[in-house]
Order: sequence, then C-alpha cells, then structure tokens
Amino acid sequence: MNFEFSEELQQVRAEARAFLKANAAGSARRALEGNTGFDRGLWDQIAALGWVGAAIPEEYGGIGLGAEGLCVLADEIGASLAAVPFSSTAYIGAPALLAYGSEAQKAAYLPRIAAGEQIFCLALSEGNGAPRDAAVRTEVRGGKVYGSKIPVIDGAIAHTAIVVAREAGEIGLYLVDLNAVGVTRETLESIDPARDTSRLVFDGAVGEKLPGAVGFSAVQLLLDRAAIPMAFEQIGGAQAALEMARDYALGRQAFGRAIASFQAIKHKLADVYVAIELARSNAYFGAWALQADAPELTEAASASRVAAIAAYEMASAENIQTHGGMGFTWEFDCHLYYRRAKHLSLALGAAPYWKDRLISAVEQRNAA
Amino acid sequence: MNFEFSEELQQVRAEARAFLKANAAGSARRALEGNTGFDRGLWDQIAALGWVGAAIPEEYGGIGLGAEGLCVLADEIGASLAAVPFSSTAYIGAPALLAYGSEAQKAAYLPRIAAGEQIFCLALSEGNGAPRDAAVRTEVRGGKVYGSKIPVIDGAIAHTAIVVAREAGEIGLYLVDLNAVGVTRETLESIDPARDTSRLVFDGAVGEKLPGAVGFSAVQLLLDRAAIPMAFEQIGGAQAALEMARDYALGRQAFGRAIASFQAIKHKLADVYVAIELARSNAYFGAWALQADAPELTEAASASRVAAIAAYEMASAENIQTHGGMGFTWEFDCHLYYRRAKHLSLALGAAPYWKDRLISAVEQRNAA
Amino acid sequence: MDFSDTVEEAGFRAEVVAFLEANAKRKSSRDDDAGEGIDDTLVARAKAWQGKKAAGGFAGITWPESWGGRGGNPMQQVIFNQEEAKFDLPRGVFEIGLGMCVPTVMSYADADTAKAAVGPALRGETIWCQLFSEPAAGSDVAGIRTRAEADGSDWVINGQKIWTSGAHFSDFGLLLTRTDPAVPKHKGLSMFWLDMKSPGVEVRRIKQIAGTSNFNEVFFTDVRIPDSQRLGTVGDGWKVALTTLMHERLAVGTLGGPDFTEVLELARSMTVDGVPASSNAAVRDRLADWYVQSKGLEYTKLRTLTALSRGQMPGPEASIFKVVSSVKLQEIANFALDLMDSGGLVSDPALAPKRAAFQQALLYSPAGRIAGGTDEILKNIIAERVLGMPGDIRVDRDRPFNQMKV
Amino acid sequence: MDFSDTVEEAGFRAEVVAFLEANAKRKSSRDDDAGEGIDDTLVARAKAWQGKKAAGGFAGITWPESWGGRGGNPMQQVIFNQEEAKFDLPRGVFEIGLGMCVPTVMSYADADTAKAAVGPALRGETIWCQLFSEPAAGSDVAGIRTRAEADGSDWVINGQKIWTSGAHFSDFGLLLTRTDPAVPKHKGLSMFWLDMKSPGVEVRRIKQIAGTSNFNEVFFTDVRIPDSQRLGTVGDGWKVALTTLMHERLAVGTLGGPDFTEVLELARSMTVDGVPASSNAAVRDRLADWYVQSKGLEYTKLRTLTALSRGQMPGPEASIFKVVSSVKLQEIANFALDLMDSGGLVSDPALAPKRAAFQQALLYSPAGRIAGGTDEILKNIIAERVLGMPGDIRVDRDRPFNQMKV
Repeated sequence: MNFEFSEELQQVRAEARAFLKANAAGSARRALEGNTGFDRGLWDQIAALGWVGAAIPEEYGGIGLGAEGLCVLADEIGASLAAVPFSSTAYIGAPALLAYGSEAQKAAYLPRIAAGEQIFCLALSEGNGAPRDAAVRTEVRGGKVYGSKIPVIDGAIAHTAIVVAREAGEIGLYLVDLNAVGVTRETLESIDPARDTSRLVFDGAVGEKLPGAVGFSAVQLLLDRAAIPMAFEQIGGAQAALEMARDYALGRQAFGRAIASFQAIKHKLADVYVAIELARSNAYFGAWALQADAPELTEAASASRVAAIAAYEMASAENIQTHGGMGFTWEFDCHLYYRRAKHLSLALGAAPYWKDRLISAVEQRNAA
Repeated sequence: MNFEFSEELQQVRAEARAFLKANAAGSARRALEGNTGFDRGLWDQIAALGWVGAAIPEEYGGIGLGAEGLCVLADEIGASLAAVPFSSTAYIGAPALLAYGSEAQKAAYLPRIAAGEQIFCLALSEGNGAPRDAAVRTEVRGGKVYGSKIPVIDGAIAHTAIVVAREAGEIGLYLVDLNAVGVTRETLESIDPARDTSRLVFDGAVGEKLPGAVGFSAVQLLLDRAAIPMAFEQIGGAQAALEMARDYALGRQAFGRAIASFQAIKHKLADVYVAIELARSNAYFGAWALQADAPELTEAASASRVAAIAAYEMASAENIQTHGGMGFTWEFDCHLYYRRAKHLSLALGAAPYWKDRLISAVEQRNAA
Repeated sequence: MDFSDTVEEAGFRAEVVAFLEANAKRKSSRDDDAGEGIDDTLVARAKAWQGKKAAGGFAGITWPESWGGRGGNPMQQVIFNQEEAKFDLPRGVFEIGLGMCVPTVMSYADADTAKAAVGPALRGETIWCQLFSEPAAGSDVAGIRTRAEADGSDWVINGQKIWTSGAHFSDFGLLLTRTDPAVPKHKGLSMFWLDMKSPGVEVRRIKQIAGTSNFNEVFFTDVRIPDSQRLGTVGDGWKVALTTLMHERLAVGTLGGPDFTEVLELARSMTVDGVPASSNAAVRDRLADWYVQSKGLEYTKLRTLTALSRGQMPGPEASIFKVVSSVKLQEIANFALDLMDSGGLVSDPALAPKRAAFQQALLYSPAGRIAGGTDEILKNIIAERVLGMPGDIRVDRDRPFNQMKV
Repeated sequence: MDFSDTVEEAGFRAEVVAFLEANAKRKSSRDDDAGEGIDDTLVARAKAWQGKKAAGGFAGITWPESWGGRGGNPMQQVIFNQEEAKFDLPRGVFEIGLGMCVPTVMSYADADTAKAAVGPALRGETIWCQLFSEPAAGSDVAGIRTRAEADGSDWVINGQKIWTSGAHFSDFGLLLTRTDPAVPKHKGLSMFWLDMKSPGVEVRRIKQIAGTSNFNEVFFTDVRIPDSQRLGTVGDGWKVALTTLMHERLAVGTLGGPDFTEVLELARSMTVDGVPASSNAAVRDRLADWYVQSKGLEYTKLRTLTALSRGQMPGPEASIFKVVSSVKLQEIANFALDLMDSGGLVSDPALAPKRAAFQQALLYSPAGRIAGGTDEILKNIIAERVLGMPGDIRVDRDRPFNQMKV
C-alpha cells in the first residue's frame, strides 16, 4: 500500500512551494490590476525550472517527473494563484501532442513547450454550453480553419492553439499558429482577469492535423487527462483559501474573543476541510490512474474534477464570509481565490458535464 | 392587504389546538405500538366536532368553513400527530366528490363523510414510482374493477376507495365499496405504522364512476387540491418538532451550559425556522388559491408541497439530532415526527413529482 | 384572505399614484441597479426628488406633523414605497439618513438643534450618514475604538470608521465614539453628530470585489466637536445607537439581481440537441427550490404587511429575508455560470446573457451575505429573538474595554 | 503510487487468508448487517471464533507477546480486518472490550489482576463493556454523576449509565465514577472495573427507532466494588478515561447500509416511459455527489493506511469518515424513498427493493449522526485538533461540580 507521492516528489513539492512563495506572491493581483491576464516573468522562471515539461519524457526535452509530478506542481501553482498558462500548456497542450501527435509533431513542439517557448491553448468552446460534438461548427477545408471560438483560455497569449474542428463531418484536432494569417484574437472581460480569456476567429488559418485524434471522444479523453492536474490546481487553491480563513479567524477579535472560537466559524471551516480532503483523496486516485493509464481513468478524472470544483468554490466563498467586510474589498486577496475558483470551475467543462460523464463511465463499467 | 386567516378561523384554530392537546396526546404512539394504523376513538371525536366536513358545504352536511378552514385544522392535526385518516377523507375524498361527483353521489356520500361515517382512501399507486398516466394498469370492464393497488394510505380502514382505473383506455375515478365482494385488503409494514398503509386487490369489485373525472389530469388536479391542506399538516408537524427541539435544547445541559447556547444548535434551529416560514408563506398562498379557485392553483399547490416536504423532513431529522442519544430511542417521541414526516412526504406524490409539476405549470403560464 | 387594500389604504394609494404620475416617469422595463455605485448625478437627482416629495407631503410619511412629517402610519409608508418603486427614481441616497440618523437626532438633540437639522434633511437639502462600524468593530459594533476626549467645551475625535455608505456625499454624520475606555465596552460610549466638512475628517472610497464602491472609510484626526452636538448623556452612547439600529430593521431592502425567473429564461434559451436546458431534470430540481424560496419570501412580506396593516410592528423575523436571498443569489450566480459552462467566464455585458447579470451577481453576492449583518449574526438573531434561545457566552461584558485583546 | 502490499505485508496477508480459509466460510453475496441487533446465538458464535483466532495467533495482533498477543503492527491488524470482513463471521461483540477496555486494564491494573483479566478476554471466554456515558453526560462525558463513595476497603456505587453496547452479554465492565463532587468536573473522577453480575447491577435494553436494541441502560444500586479494582489513582479517572477513548479512534468502523451503488441499481431498475430513472439528470446529479463522497472516503482510508504502513498513527482527521458517511446515508435513504414515491412507504422486506434496505436506513441513519460522537462534536474535533482553532468557551472548567446546574 503506497497511496502517497514518492519521497522525490515530496521534495519537488517543497522546492516548488519555496520558489512560489518567494516569486509568485502578488502574481495574480498584478495580472488582475494590469489586465495582462498573464505574468510573463513568472512564466519564464517556472519554464526555466523545467516545470512546463514535468510530464514530458526526457527524450522530448522534459524532465520526466510523470503525471504524478505534474500533479504535485499543479497543486502548488494553485495555492500560489500564479497567473500563468500552466494548465493550457502542460495539462492540455503537451498531453495532446503526446497522445495524438505524429512523431514529427512531437519532436517539433514538445521541446519548445518544455522550454516555455510555446504557450498552448485549447480552442474548443463556441459559446455557452457544455462540451459536445454537435456544438462544434468550426470547419477545416483544404487544410484551413474557419470558425469562431469563444472563450479560449490563454487565447491571446498563446503561440499555438489546438483547435477542435470538423473536417468532412468528422471532429479532429488541429494545430494553428496564432501569429499566422487568418487568425484574429481579442481578450474579453472575464470573471478572473488574472487569466487571459479570449475570442479567436479563424478565417482560413492553416491547421495542422493531429493524426491520432479521431472524433469527439478524443477531445473528451483529452479533457479527462487534463482534469486530474487541474483538480490538484483547484485543491491547492482551496487549501490556501482555507488556511487564509483559519488564520484570519484566529487573529480577528469580536465580542472579546477570536472569531475562530465561535462554532459558526469552526464548523464552517471544518466543512471546508472535509470537502477538500474528499477532493484530495479523489485526486490522488486520479493521479495514480493518470500515471498508470488505468482503465478507471475517466471515472477518476470526473470524480476528481467534481470534488475539486465543489471544494474550491466552497473554500473561496467561505473565506470571504469568514473575513466579513474585509472579505469583499478589492484590497484583500479573498476575491482572487474566489475568481480563480470559478475560473477553474468553468475552464475545462463545468460541473454538470463532469457529473454526467462520471455516471456514464460508471454505467459503462457496470455493463462491461 | 389581508394575507392572514380570519378572526373566526383563528378561533377555530385555538379550539382545535386545545381539543387536540387534551385528546390527541399519545394518539400516534398508541397506533404505532398497537399496529392499528388508526385511532378510532379520536376519529369519532373529531368527526363529532364537524372537522371532517370543514370544507364541505352546509347543504351536504358540512360546516362550511371553506378551504381555509380545512387548512387551519390540518395544521393543528399535523402538530398533534393524530393517527386519523383525515387527509384521505377530507383532503381527497370529499373534494373528489365535490369536483367530480354527480349530484346523486354528492348527496349520498358527502353527509356521511361529514359525519365521519365514511372513511375514504385514494387507490392510485401500483408500485414504485411517481404518479403518471402510464403507470395505471387497473382496469374497469363492465362496471367492475380489476387490478392491484399498492400502497393505499388508509386502505384497510376506509369504507370507500376512489380507484384510479382505465376504462376503454381512458383514465377515470371509480368509487368502490371496500366491504363488497371482489376486494381483498392487507395492511403492510410501513415506515409510519401509525398510519395505515395497505395493498388493495380488486377482482371484479363494482366500481361507480365519478362522471366529472376525465383523464389523468383529473387525478393531478385532485392531488393539487389535496396538496395544500397536506402542506399545512406537514407544517404543523414541522413546527411541533422545532418547538420540541428548542425546548429540549433549553433544558439540556452540557459543558456547564444549556446546549441551546451553542451556535451549532442555534443556527441549526434557525435554519429549521427559516424552512418552516418559507413553507408556511407558500402554504398561505396555497390556501388563498384553493379558497379562490385561482388560476395559480397548480403552482401554489406544488410550491406549498415542495416547501412543506423539505421543512418537515428537516425539522424532524434535526429534532432527533438536537436530542442526541435520546433522540433515536423508541421511548422518546422524536421518531414519531420523523416517521410521519416521511410518510406525508411520500403519501401524495413525492418531491420529484411536485418539483417537475411546479416548473411545468410556471412554463405553461409563461407561454400563455 | 384577500390582497386588496382597505378603503383607507386604497384612497392613500390613489393619492400616491397621482402624485407620482405627475412628478415622475414610470419604469419602461425591468431595471436592475444591483451592484451599481452612486455618482454625483444620481445624488443631485435624489436631492431634487426628495424636495418634490417634501413639497407634496410624501416625505417623512410616518413622522409627526410637528416635525414636518405627514403623521401617517407605517402601512402608508409601505404603499408609497411600493408605488415609488415602479417609477424611474433615484434610490440609495436618503434611506440611511432619513431612516436612521435623523430620527435619532429627533429623539436626542435639543429642540433648536433638532429643528435646524430635520427640516433641511426632510427637504433633501442635506444628507446624513451613519458612522458606527470600525475596522475592529463589525458584527460587534460596541467594540469601537474611535476616541472622543473632552477638551474644554469641545470633544476631540481620533480614530477610523468604515463601511460608511454615502460618507463622500453626506453633509452630516451620526458618530459613535468611545469616551471612557476604562469601563466595560458597552458603558464607555457617547454619540455625537457632526459636520462632515469639519477639519480633520477624511473620506476614502472602498473598492469592492465587483469593482464598485458603495462604502467609505472615514478617518478622524483631531476633529473638534462642540459638546452641544452630543446626543444623549456621556456614556449612554450604546443606548442611543440601539435606537438608531432599531430603525435599521424597518429599512431592510431586498437584494437585487437575477432570481428564479432569470435562471428559467436562461435555461429556456440554451438548447441542447434541440431541447431547452429547462427540460433537464437537474435544472428543474434547482429551479423549484429557488421558486419556493423566492415566493416564500414574497409571501412572507405579504404576511408582514398584513401585520403592519393591523398596527403590529415587524420584529426580528425579518432577518429571514436577507439570510435566504443572499445565499440564493450566490447559488443562482454559480448555477447559471455552470449552465453556460466555459461561456460563463465571459463577463462582457455585450456578450454574456442578461447583460452579464449572472457574472456580476457572482461578484457582488458575497457582500450580500455580510453587509448589514452576516449570515451568522442573522441566524443568531433568529435563534435568540425569535426562538428564545440564549445568547452566546460573553466574555467581554464586564471587562474594562482597555484590558481586552485586540 | 501503487496499491500492492510490501513483501512483508503480502506474506502476512497470505498467512491470514490461509487461516481464514481453513476456519471460516467466505461470504457468498454481499451481506449487510447494519441495524441488526446481536442475539445469544451471535454471541456464542463470536466467542467460539475469538477462541479460534487466539489459538491461531490472530487475537491481539498488536498486543505484546507477554500479554498473549502477536506483537505485530497496526498495519497487520488492518490486513487481518480486511480479510476477515470477506468471511461470514460474527462481528460487534468483542470490538469494544478488546479494543478499548482490556487495553486500559493492561495499562492501569496491578500485574495479577491484569493477568487474570487479559487472557480469558483474548480467548473469547469473557466479554467486556464500557460504562462511561450517562443520561446527563453524553457529548460531555466528564459530566457523569454516578457516585462512588468509599466504605472501608470498598466503594459503593449508585447511579446510572446509558448507551452501553453489549452490557447485557458482558461479563465485566469498565466503570467511570465520580468520587468527589466538590471539585471541578474533570478532577473528581475515578475509574474501576467490575463484575457485571455484582449484586445491584441491573441492565435494561434500549429500544431504538428502528426497533432494534444495540444499547443498554445500566443501573447501579449500592453496588460494592473492592478498592483493588480501582484503575489509576483516586481523582485520576479522567486521565484513565482518555486512554480508553484514545483507542476508540482506532476502532472507528464504517457505517453499513446502502450507498452509491445501491441507489444506482435502484434507479436503473425503475423505468419511466421505457427510460430508466438513472438517466434522469437530477438523479445523476445526486449520484455523482455520493460517488465522490463514497470514493473520497475509500481513498482517504487508503491514505490513512499508507501512513499506518509507514508507522504513523491515525489522528483526529479520521473524524471525517463518520461525519460524511452518516449524513450521506440519511440523504441516500430519503432520496431513494422519494424515487419510489409512495411505494417507498412500504417497508416489508419481501416487497421493498433491496429487502427494504432504504427504509431501514431511513430509521437507523439518525443514530449514525449521534452515536460515537455527534456531527457537532466531530466538527469541533476537526476544527480544534486538525485546524488548530480554539475550543469552545468553557464555563465549567473551574467550577465545583456540585455547584453546576443540571
């Protein structure tokens, strides 16, 4: 029985935490107030540390920490609120190439991803609604992409988009150089301006097919894989919000005592703790399933995501509540967690999508 | 603005409360422990007071207090936990005759209902699942009823059943004398043995059609009408459970203080109070809509029922929780409320049925 | 039961409607100002409108005629508010001053002072704000630290207030201070009124999560207030404050923002495989809960009005409105965004459904659970004052204020 | 990460399985004894099985060899429990005695007494129960009132205990008493062990909501206990009790009853218009929540086991199991009954789905939220011992016990 990250990864975690503590403080606030959607300096630093290539095999320039290593880093990045396109690039971009790319594509892109030179984004959504086959209207004709994608996380800061599009009726994934002709991009107002959220319009941009991705199920499997490190990023944030609330409650006096001594606050934060631990345990199983490429991957990913969404939303909302009036000021950091929580909830298929996917997967397993 | 019961009905309420306090104490426990499903003595007393005919017009032997009067009495009966077939007879039986019966049927049955001589029951369900047209397989052929109904509340103690059955494909309501040939009845083990819950089998029993009831919508409208006094019965029980919890918490000492002084208990009971008040306000509107036969009846009934189910289940469960160990003993009365709460939740279409009906009704109104 | 006015109420309502029709414009569509800040233009409009109300005899409806009021009853005030809400009129400027501060002045100031203060306020010429809360005294208002020290016939004020609505456009303020820190916290307080333009008063806007600024911080540096502006005796400030806060309960407004109807509309507008999302059972399940809560509050208000119409005053049970509606609003915002999935991220009013009402509600709903009494304080109020349960154990009641931990 | 045993663990597991295969029968289908009472037959089977375990070297796995135990580690105990649970074997008779009472005797009794007590208990010849809780001392165990008064070399016991599992089939009991009511509550307690057949001991079964009787009341009328049966010094009973209760944390079991899988099966079995209820989005929404909770607890247990396997002891975070699973059980019972609609009323196991498992769960789930620590106490434990938040304000710490209100 060894249901815990290895000693080596515990060490990675400790170093990541120390690094982010020293270098990521204020990252989200700067990106929010500057409306940059991105902390480029921090990105360059974490790229230099090799984090972007954590789960990329060493042959492609990665540091080969595997899926579990990626999860550990995601956890710490979540806690730090770092304003970096880590999820778009490391949870989605690299795995998409690894799973669906040709050998040439892998060789061309992965080393640059690992080096932080290539930021990726996933251009899937075309408006409101959960991810689904029929909602994809973007088309590929003659190797060129036509369609409008909204929203695309990190769309304005990425170098390359993985575009979900339909060619001769069939869904595929296409790499599009976002600085090439035929691409228009526009950053949109969003609930977490510390993370870029954009509209991309493709009008004849060249699309390079990822040959391994066939049909919408390839998109769903990509989301499954991304959901697991994403859950860790959410749990990291939730844990940080819980600790912020606990610390404030310990210091804040009302009625002659620390508000942490009131059961209303104690039980509220106990509930948050429970939600986080349930999410963490599900995510641990997710990390194992991702590393092992286990048949339970879809259930594990869905359950991780459902639990992590609930935990972070709860932790960040109750952190505000615990802070009282200060909690809803711009000046305090509570809203940075609250915004990020909802951003991450929506950024990769929202809770209804994952709940349905979870039960479908369980039903399929039961039927098998 | 007069959104309150009249002075006259406030008086009726006070008298009912005093009567039930003196006469209904222990009614549920006796019925539970004796497995009688019924407190016949109490039934005869409330019939003598005219309550069963509260909403029956005086021309048919009722006391003409109207729908609002029935709701006031239902509230008090709910609080008292009286083990009587009041809902089956006064919320369903009499209104069915008034709405769908011929003049002859009204004249024949209503005075005997008002006098307490005729207990009614509704034979609708045929196993698990929400009320719906396609689930009715009981048939009427040549004036005779064939089919099995499970469960039927008060089925073993009623004189007459209103049977939902299909004749030449169309749903109708049929009066069946339960002491006649072709009827078999059997009391079943149920979650609230203080209220009779039975299986009725009809094998050629004579059925007398209620001519006004055509199609399953007639059944649904009957449920709508019954749901409003039922909501009051539930709210009465919820309020009694809340008061029982509050009183216990005030008296019970732990850690040198009344447990009522702990926020965990205070906020729990405040939540229960809020749920009850939301239910009560919805039910008030229901009482108005029933009395006025308003076009909003279905929404009002559905909302009353949804809110009352939630309030009573919560109040009765948290009453047990507030009592701690004593709460789950047979000896304390907590479980009588808890059983009755769930009995009433399931006895007239469960929450999912009413939530769906509520939204459908709102959508229809919006479309109109 | 019926929903009609009494004869007297109907007469008054007709009078109100005639006045409003003559002096204002009916709202054309459903407006929603939740989360909006108050700017100079709105303040100017509000002052003008208050003047018209005063001239028409509809300012201070429940105030005695001797104070320039109408001498009417609370039900008339409700009727006026109901009808006024249907017109396109400025709100949020005078409620606190006329609802809470000026009545306190009426009760505690000497006749001349009160006379000088009340008339202009009623006519909309002056605006009042309430200076009670402090950084270290939110839910626990009696824990304020702003000092008032006697100096001749003046008091010298030093300290900081916070969460002061309208301080930046107010002319006068009602100020709760600590005059004796050596006695237990409730006993060393005194109340004053002051000119907000007094030297040493500095107002700073507070930016909230949603980007708007509904509140201020107010700093006091050696501000001098003559003793004649004291309200109540020295050390009696808590009693005076309770008078003010009692009026707050009557002034409780409804939270704006999207509700059941808006979620239903959103769900109907979103089609999956040709079927609207409103037919999804999980959506209907939540919708039903919000319908029941929303209608439950609406009907509870009717029950309160019935009591008011019969001469009873609303009690602590009014806490139910905010405790239900603010959590509901936060749930609705989250649910609607989930329904939109990643599309919910976009908060540009030109792109998001309902002009981004759900995205905005996500950001301002947390304040609803805190401002004007946190969820936790409101549940305490329900438990203690409605259900008769004991107060929390108090460790600060008898301890001298200056011996308590901050 | 991996889920395999270490080499040592695998070896031990193989040994265990061989022993079980040789001495017991594998469960044929998934049994569920939640809510079932314990009868004489079960007690007899349990005694026989305990004897076999002792003979096979699997009783007292973590106890020192000098006490007749195996001298193993907690992980070995977990492995044994995991494998034992797969066999059709009696449970619920020895857990409290061997898990909590006898270890306390081992720690505090003199050598001869302990020797005489431990061996027979380990071999299943004697059963022990724990006599701590009282009608007026549930969550607040230190508030017990049962008096022990010195009389020569004896103590005379008067009072009442409650919630005593297994008192009616126990031979011995661990008894917490108050020897000095004039000092603060935690200071005046003393611990004893006694023969349950002593004159003046009366055991009465407590009937629970669900109709079963898992607990007893135990009345003491002038029961004499020799001073030699005292455990720990006079007045030190609370310290001794904490030793006992520390073991409780390790013994925490899982609640039985229907879970995610059973609700899914129920929903799949119920067809509406040809479509199973499991395709209803509202049903799937709730199912997903319960899956996440259920798996979350399962995987949390694996994390705990990993820590155990590395030699760390489980801490207060184990409170999460009961606080999540008991509320979940009550929700599941309610939800399943709602799905059955009026059919859910019927609790006859021959008629109701899953042999009325959901109806039964409705009735026994409330006890799960209370027995062994209420939801409220468990959340306090998480807040205080995991999150490091302060204890509730205590008004009883320094007050003499006999001056407190009852």
